[in-house]
Amino acid sequence: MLSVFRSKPKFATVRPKAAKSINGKSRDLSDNLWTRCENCSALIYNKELSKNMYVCHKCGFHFRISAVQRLKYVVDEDSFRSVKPLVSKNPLNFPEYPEKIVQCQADTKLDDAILIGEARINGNAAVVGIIDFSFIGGSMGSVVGEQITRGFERGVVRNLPVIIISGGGGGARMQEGIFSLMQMAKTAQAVGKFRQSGLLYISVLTHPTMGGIYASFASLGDIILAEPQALIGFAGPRIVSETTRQKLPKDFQTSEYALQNGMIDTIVTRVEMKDLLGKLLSFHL
Amino acid sequence: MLSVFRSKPKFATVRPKAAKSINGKSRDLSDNLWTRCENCSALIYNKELSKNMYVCHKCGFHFRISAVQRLKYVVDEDSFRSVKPLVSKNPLNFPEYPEKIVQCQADTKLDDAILIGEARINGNAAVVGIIDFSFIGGSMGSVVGEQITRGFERGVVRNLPVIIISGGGGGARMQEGIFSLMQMAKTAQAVGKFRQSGLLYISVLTHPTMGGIYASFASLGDIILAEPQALIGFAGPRIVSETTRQKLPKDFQTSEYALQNGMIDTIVTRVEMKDLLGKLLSFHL
Amino acid sequence: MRTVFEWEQPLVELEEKIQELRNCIYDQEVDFSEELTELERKADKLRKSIYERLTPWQRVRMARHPDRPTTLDYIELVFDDFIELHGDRTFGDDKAVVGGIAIFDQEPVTVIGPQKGKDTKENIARNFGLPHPEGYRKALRLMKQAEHFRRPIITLIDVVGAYPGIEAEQRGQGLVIAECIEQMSFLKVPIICVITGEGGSGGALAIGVGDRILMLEHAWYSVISPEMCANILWKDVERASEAAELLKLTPTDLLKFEIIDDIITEPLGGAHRDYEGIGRQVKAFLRRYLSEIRKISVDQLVEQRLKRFRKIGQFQEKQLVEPKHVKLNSEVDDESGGNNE
Amino acid sequence: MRTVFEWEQPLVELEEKIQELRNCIYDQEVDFSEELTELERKADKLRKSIYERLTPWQRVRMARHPDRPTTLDYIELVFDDFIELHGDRTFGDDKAVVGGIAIFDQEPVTVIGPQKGKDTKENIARNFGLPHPEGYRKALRLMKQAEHFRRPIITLIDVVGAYPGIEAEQRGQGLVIAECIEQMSFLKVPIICVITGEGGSGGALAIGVGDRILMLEHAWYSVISPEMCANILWKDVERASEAAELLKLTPTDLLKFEIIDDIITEPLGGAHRDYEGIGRQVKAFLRRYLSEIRKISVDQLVEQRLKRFRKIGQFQEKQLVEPKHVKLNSEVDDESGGNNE
Ligand SMILES: [Zn+2]
Ligand SMILES: [Zn+2]
Repeated sequence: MLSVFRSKPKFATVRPKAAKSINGKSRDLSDNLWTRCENCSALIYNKELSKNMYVCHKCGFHFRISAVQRLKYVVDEDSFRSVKPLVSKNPLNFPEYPEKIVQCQADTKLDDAILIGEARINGNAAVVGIIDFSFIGGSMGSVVGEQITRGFERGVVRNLPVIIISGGGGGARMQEGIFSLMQMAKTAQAVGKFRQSGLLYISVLTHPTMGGIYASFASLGDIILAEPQALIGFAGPRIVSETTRQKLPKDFQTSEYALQNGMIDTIVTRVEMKDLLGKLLSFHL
Repeated sequence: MLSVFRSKPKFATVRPKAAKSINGKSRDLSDNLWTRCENCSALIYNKELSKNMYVCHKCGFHFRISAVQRLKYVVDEDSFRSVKPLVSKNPLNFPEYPEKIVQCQADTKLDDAILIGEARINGNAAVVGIIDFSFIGGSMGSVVGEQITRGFERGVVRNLPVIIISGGGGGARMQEGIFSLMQMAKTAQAVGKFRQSGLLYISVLTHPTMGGIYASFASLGDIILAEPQALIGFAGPRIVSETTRQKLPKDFQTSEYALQNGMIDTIVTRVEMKDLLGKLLSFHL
Repeated sequence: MRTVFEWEQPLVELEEKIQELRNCIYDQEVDFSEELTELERKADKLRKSIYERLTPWQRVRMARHPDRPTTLDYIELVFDDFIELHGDRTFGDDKAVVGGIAIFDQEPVTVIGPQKGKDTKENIARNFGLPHPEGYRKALRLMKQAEHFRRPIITLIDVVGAYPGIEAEQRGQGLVIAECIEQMSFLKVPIICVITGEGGSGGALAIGVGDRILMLEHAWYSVISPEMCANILWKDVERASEAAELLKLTPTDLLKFEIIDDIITEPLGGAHRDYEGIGRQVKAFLRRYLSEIRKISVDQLVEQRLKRFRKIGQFQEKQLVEPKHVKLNSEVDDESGGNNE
Repeated sequence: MRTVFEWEQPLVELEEKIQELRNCIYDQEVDFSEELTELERKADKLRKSIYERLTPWQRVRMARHPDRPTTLDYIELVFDDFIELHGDRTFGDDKAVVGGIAIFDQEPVTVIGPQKGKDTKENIARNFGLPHPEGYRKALRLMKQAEHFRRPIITLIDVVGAYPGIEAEQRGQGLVIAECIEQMSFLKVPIICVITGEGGSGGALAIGVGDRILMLEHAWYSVISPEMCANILWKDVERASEAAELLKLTPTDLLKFEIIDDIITEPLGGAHRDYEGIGRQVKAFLRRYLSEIRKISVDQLVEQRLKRFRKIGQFQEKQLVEPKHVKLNSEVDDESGGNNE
């Protein structure tokens, strides 16, 4: 999935190492005291970086973080309760898919590309789901589709708003073929049924939200927020540039581009995200 | 109202004489055997022109015609029954307005800028309203607004589809000030209530449909048809060119431009209009 | 530099004289208090006589005063915790229209309005507060969002008109205004519209279909701007002042015509002279009317809203003499209603 | 020149031989009838053995045959009195999508589908059948129109995907596909989707949410095209054939997975060999399934439509061992449903 994204240093094609490193407990970085900003190349003291939610204090670059990490920045301490975990099968008997799943589970400590449950945000209860890019590019197979769907169903049953923080790459999980495609329909319908309840759904787009995830639940939020400089779109920039043989605009498919083109409600830094989410929830009691 | 339109010969700023001439019984043309096409300058034998519904057989230019004339081309013979006529008052005590009304009534033989009633089109019953440009530019004062509104109400009561053929100039009747503006709300709401009945509303745009008429009922059709080369838009081309100081595109605000920009369903010549309307009505029984 | 209208000149001179005198009191130790009282009494009288007798054209110019509070000013003055939401979800985010969720008296409401700039730079960014179709589509989106979440809607109207530009026409300016008008009419939430400055034609009406329509003292609302009216009538923009008279565009006229429901009086000399003052006024009026319509069921609100506009118009049934001039076949009875005045 | 695939070569040669022999019969007065019968028997056998054993990749290529009937061909073959309606009412009229009202068995229906060109010129005008957002918005508008007038909807799907262009992204390609999917799911009218050629990813699904989903014999439907899949897996587009195998994109696979409801068999050798024949087939299938779902109330239809997609997915509940690797505080019971296979 990764290959469809531009390999601009800014978005850092997050080398697996870097991605892992941010997940609190991996080894690579704990040995080092400093991290180099992928955007402005500033050297940042790791403690500072962590304190600033992995946002470069110099240029505002948002490092990619794991779902678990993000959870900490978004929900009230000790408020998160996970739903029942689900694990993937191999509906197409796609070669090496089970091995890939096992590897990703080991690497990310997640069952699949989503972390979802109930939590409170500045005291306001909500269903909160977070896609993790490090798990097969945050792509949507049956598990992600089912968990998202159950999340919205849970919202209806428990009369809770839903917040989904997306950051899945190409969106589709190729290895599940048509089953992956159908999760777009399933989740979009879940949003539709949820919508009938009159409850609030906030979609938060982080880098990168593309393909089938963007073309289903992620762009159906009552309110759509985005982190700065996230890649947001349907077709990956490489495909667009190969198909059209045109030079892409400088800010093509960034959050800022989406805002200007009327596709999102507003851009919020990671540091301000929790408060804005809390306020929006409190406006929709 | 006229002055807001470009004075390109193609759209002919229809000199009052020409406009009158087309109204079956006026003297000016009956003395002559030939008319010069305002677009291609071809000389057309009047009988031919009339037989071809005042469409130039050479270039397809649609001459402006009166509401009464148009009625003949659109509804089944002897099928039209007019609603009760209404006449204008002078709510703002606008100077010379009553005199203007009287003059227009004398010139057009209409009570105001609209002819409306029930008719059949290839056997299909409908409420049919036609705006006449020759009556103060086909502008919408209280009478036009009320008649349009009653037309939609009649459609609901009698379970009939509604067809409104617009061809009003600037749309607003300045002399009725705020009362004219409010007819936009009144007629748009009439469409909205009609819509709730699930009946069909076809809006037909003829040259020119602009301003308050275009920005209310005329653009709210379930299906929107237009005659070729009609001027369709909100702000008049002169105002647009004066405000923006830009050269206007060649086909700016034509039917063809509106079609290309997704604003209308299709373009139909005057000669084919009746059959298409009949077919559309028969599809919505 | 502060904009001073010609009719304010005597007042401004007097005010400057008073200020000078005041400075003297501090500078020298002479007692001018009696002269000062007299001058201030005079100034008060002058102020009243000037601002209470403004001509319609003067009122139009007041509504356009460069220091007049803009929509965002009112949002700051009247509401708490505004969260601006952007975009029409189809084409763009029109900066000439602002909208979002705010708190009014502890309750969330949706606030929307065209936004003029305060200086040239901002005016260019905001296209002088002239919306494109995407601005109206944003407004409509936010209004439907408000309906979905059962929030009242407050529109703040200050717009000369929808932008008459090539791209605006291309993207369906007329069509989108019509859609706004129709859909706003049926929204199942309370709607209050406040014309704070200019109420220019369809561009204003597009967000002007409400349950209560209020108007500031020095605002205008008309089917056409006085200049354009003068241009059409006499091919002479200079005669806008006469056109303003003819158009009956002042709050007083419009209240008499039952087009608006109430007039929000402004601080003497205009809203721009006292932001806090006009903020309190607008807040008080909103509070009163919002609590009034909150008591009405939404179905009834919509019904009343439709009735309100349904009855606007002045005409008379024609005497049924033989309509010999048009060869129509016959007349049928008209069962439908309508306000035959 | 007719496109001949490499695996059709032996058949084409045989067919040419038969034609030669036929010509001989007319030219000379020799009796070849026995040889001819034998050859035709052989050709029939060959045809069957070729077309019934197509590999997935061959099927993809069949679906892309330049002579394959397009959406407008099917509209002409299957329906009467088609009136094409244009435009999305916001931005443009996308020629890569056609739609309108037509008569099917004396009843009006709304028909919509992406439209490829028949030659280079038309392909350029129709952007090779690759829709922009305005194409999907037009489709959605016409679908909502159909719902308003209670007309069934028939979508004919033949699209490699939504167009991956700069302007398409700018105008919200992803967002509009999501909106189509969501809103189509809740339309209160019967919907039949027929995948006539290519069913490429979200671009196909956007108009593919129906009550009955049918697929032509030589059509494919997948989350990703075989080429792109091969490109991602092995960085080698040439291995598309292998990818096509892996993706399980044939009607037979999809019927087994319960993604589609039925397969419309094509004339031997493909739809492009017999327009009338495939027209009759499609018509017969549409008639059967339309009359079937017309009997169901629209509320039930929507409910069934939602259920149909709700249950798609293969996963298992995880054994509840202590989830020590993620420090989550605890687990709550999951009341919600779902198809745990
Ligand atoms: Zn940095
Ligand atoms: Zn001609």
